[in-house]
Amino acid sequence: MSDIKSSHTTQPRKSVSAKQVFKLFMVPVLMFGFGFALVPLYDVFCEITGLNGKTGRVEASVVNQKEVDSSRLVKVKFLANSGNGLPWNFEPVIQEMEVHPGQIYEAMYRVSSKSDKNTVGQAVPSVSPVQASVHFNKTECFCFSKQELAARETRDMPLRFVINHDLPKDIVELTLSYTFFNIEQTKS
Amino acid sequence: MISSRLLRRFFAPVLAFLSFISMSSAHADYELNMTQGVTPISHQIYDLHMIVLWICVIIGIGVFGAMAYSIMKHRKSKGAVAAEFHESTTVEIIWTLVPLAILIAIAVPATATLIDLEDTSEADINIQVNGIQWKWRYNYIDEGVEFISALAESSRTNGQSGVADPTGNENYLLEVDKPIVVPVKKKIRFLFTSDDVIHAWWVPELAVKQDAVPGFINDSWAYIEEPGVYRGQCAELCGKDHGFMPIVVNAVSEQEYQEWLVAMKAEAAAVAASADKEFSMEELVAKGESVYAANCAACHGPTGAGVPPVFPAITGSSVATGDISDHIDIIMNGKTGTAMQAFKTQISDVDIASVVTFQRNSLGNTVGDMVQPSKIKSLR
Amino acid sequence: MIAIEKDQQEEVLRIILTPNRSISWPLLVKFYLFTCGVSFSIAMLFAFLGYWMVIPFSGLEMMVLGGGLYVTCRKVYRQEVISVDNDHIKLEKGCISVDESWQFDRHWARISIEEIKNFRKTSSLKIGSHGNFVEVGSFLNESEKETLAFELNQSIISSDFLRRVG
Amino acid sequence: MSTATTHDEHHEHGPATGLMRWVTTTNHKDIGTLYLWLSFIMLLTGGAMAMVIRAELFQPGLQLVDPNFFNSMTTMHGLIMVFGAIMPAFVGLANWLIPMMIGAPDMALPRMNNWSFWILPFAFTMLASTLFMEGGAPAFGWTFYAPLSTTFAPDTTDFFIFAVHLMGISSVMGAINVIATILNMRAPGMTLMKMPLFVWTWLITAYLLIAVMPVLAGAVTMMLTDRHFGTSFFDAAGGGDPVMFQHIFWFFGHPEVYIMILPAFGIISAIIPTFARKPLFGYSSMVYASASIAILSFMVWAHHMFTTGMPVAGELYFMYATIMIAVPTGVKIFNWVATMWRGSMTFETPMLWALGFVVMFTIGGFSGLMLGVAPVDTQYHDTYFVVAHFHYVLVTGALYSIIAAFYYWVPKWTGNMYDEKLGKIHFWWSTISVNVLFFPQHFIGLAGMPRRIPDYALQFAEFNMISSIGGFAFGLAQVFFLYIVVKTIKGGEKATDKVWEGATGLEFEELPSPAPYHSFDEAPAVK
Repeated sequence: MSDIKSSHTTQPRKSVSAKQVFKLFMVPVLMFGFGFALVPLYDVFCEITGLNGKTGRVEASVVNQKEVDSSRLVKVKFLANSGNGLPWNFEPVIQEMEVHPGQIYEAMYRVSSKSDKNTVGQAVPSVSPVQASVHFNKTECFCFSKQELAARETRDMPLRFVINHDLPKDIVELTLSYTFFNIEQTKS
Repeated sequence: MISSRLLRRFFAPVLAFLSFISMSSAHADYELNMTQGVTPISHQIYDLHMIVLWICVIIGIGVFGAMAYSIMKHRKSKGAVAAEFHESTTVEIIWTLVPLAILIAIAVPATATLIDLEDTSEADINIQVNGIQWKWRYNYIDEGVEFISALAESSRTNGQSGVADPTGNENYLLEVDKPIVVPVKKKIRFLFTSDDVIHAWWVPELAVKQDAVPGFINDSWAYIEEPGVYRGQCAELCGKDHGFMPIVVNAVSEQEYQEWLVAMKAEAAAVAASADKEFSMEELVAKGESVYAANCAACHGPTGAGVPPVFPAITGSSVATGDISDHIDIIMNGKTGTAMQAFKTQISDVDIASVVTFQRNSLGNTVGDMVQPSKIKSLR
Repeated sequence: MIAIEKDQQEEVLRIILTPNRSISWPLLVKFYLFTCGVSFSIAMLFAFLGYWMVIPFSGLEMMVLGGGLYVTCRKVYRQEVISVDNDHIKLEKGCISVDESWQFDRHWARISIEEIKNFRKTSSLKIGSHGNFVEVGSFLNESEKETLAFELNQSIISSDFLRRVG
Repeated sequence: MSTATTHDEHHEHGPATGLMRWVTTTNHKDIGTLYLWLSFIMLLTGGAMAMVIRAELFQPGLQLVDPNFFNSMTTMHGLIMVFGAIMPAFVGLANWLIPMMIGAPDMALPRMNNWSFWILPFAFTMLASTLFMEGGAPAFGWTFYAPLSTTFAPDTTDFFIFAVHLMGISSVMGAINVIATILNMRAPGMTLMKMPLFVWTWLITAYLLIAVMPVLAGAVTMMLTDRHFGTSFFDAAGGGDPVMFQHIFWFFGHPEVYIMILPAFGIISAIIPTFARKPLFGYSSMVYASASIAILSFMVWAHHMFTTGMPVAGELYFMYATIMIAVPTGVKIFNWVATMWRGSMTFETPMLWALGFVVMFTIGGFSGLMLGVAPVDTQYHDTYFVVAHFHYVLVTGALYSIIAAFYYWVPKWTGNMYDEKLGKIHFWWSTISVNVLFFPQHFIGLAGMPRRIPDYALQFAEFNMISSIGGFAFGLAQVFFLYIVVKTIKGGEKATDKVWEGATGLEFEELPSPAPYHSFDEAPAVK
């Protein structure tokens, strides 16, 4: 590479302009800033897509009852767990149901506090098999907000749900499990 | 498929020699290969394992053979002169495509097995398995039978520290106090979740290994073909006593299974009934001592000294010497975010009452009050 | 690399010396933007799953990467320009702008090449006059230095310099 | 025409003297040396922890340590070996070799190079100090799965998080330096496709590091906020997902394991042609194979998580993608064998280590393929079979390549030949003991012994004892290695400039032995 290059062009230094460098610097700055803008966005996104194996929430009015697939029945089992630190008894009133995809059903869970004080819990749902979770939607659920129980209160909590008619055909049985966590204690 | 016998025959002299020189005190019942198991899935997995293993062995013989040949023949000391070639598109394409074809050949049976493995539908029996640091809670959902299964004391010569001599203990670390009993030739569906950290329920003969994740449920299934006792262990690091939470599955005939269910229900009723009895302080403290040793000593220490700050001391603790209802609450419901579990799902009313009384009146504490099992029962 | 420009209006010969640039600035910009794209896509993937804390780190990292590439690129974009006209030889060194400059009388100017006692027997080329010498093209390799010395000798000594320009 | 002037001074200055030389140095060779020594110290530290583990597992029963300390040992052993021994060793080799191989005067960003090294001793001091703190060192495994590492972890976890951050910063700075050097500072004529494979694989490695390190930094930061600031990224109670922690961790972790093996491929691709006296077979396919391994490494992370309850479709995808990696990896192995084929081989110590690498890394690759088959992974996962697999890949793979690199380049670094006889003893001692150490672990794993347990059932006793014996022997062999290293630095037969008869590359052809403190102030011309 020792050959001489004769050229009549202007000097090559002009290719590095301060403006371009500044623009390039803004790319990571924007990336950095965007991270903070995402905080409110991400909750919404997860809610819509039902990612993380969590079940979705829909408005009752949105559910189109005409799409009921009465040709098949799906068995739904209900499970209940209460996590550490919550003096609650928590159980499904009905152990299992057979449902048509597309139709809205109501199930009932019963929770009773054994504490002498007010206690607050948050239920977290989970569906097995995982691939069914995006097809499992609730129009009304005690898991949408935290539940506060007075001392020794027993409460029946309804759950209205619909399994989308597009549930894959090979899923004939699914299990819905709720775990109640003591969120007051966790955050203290 | 070639059994492990061949491998064993090959290694036996080596092993015998090594055992001899090492003067091993433990006795030999070693395995060299994966278990074939007792379920259709475990057989499929075993076959797949052997197929892939043999493919690897054959490829290995080819590669290492070529290498060995070239090391023997193409060495400078034998007068080998280096060739000049350094590429060949044909050869390179061949050794890209041939492995690709082999991999596809592996993927086909693997896909079939995986789909079978994940098909948990239409089970005859549903058992919920909860991992707890460091035991398992089983709940026969359809039967209402629920119990805790933990490492049996007999299986743990000294589980905490100091010198342990497991010699002669045939099921060292693999025996539980209450095994789960299941019928053979039924599709059993296991539903896994956890109360605290992630555990994994693994029984090799059943080819079931599934994580138990807090807040989530996973499932798996088994169809056991032969009656027998099948042992397994927790397979996901879950804290201090991860190595001490075995699993025992007792597969029996349908009839024996039904008898077992009846017995379990009767036992549960008897335990519940005992809660109504009145106990004296001495009775509770005496009983509490053994409950403490079985459930609390692992963390809080046999003398109540604990391992602060992770495991607080019982001796002089503000809980054990403070308000008794708070004390009961913490034992029954645990403490979120710590290793302190909710014992109401693990031990009976009598046990809770006695251990609370024990902790308040022993281990250096002298509060002087006590609690009756009937009070605990009312808190459930 | 040595580039020679002839400016006929001003009757100046310009020799531009640059170190070897193994990647050009536009290519480097493309590489950087691509890397930002990769890093950002990964961060976005997790952000959409709710784990947005990856983004600030990938942003910070890309800032450092950009800074690092910019600094190194400046190093290889340094230049030395030797302008020779009828009376003077001007030497300018710098990166984007001129940082240092020297001027010598053409008729008194000399160049010197001396061998450096090191393992590769490299040499150092200097230009100057009256005992005031400045090294030029320290980043050039041996054959380039020879060419440069030849060119400079031609420019300085040859009296038909202007004809050469023409 | 030329006039003599005052003598030039700047090409010849050597290193400053004293301790401050090492603290303030910006010379790539000094920093390379520092990295290599740090990694050797860490290898012995992590190795000592492995000895504790193997001693406890020598017999069934709990003899020496309590289970919590045992877990701390496995955790610290993993972290120290990955972040303290293997990675810094490769960065050290990169520092020493890349400028010499591409004809650059130094690394592109010398001052940053100094910082990226000096962060590490602080990071590891902090990590190791947790062993002496109240509550004990982190005991949740080097994979630190939530919630064991968040809600249920000791307070020392915060130190661990900070240490991981520092290691990440150091790695990123090192990677940026490598990228800037390779892109900008190649000598004239050193086109990309003429670069030695070590440089290529490091370029790809550095790119991987840059891509995944923010993920690790994000993961540990989210752990920190979960622990102290009330967020619930990984806490199911607040709507988080513990399994997502594993996804995030392995999205970092899987490329990380390739970060630890790609430079090894580069080293082996340098050594085998030298001692076979024949050019590397399929140079360009080696480059493409490395690149495709790197790309695939981003798409297979969840094969570490087949038992976490993924959807079947996910499991199938990750299984297919994982076993596909066998293709480019196979190409590499075949190319090395083809390089040896019809060569004129001699078997000096570096070649022995390289051959050991090829054989045993291939064994590790086979068990990797087996682990990739999802349904069978049900039985392998979290057993000693996995332990055997990744130790074959990382010890007889990555570590072997580093030792091979030491023997291969140390005459160039110090000007002294190592003692050939001792080198060969070191090789055979290590290779026999490492197989006694790890091969039986395949059997224990298949027989059903879970990993990370301090005590085990009796049917695993024989193989554990054999494995422990192998472990002690292998550990001792590395202390012997320390002796060889010191002996070589202190003196020995002088190496020729070319060192090896078949050696190629700028560092052997253009530089004397030992390589001067400033090698290529002026770029060499590459033909």
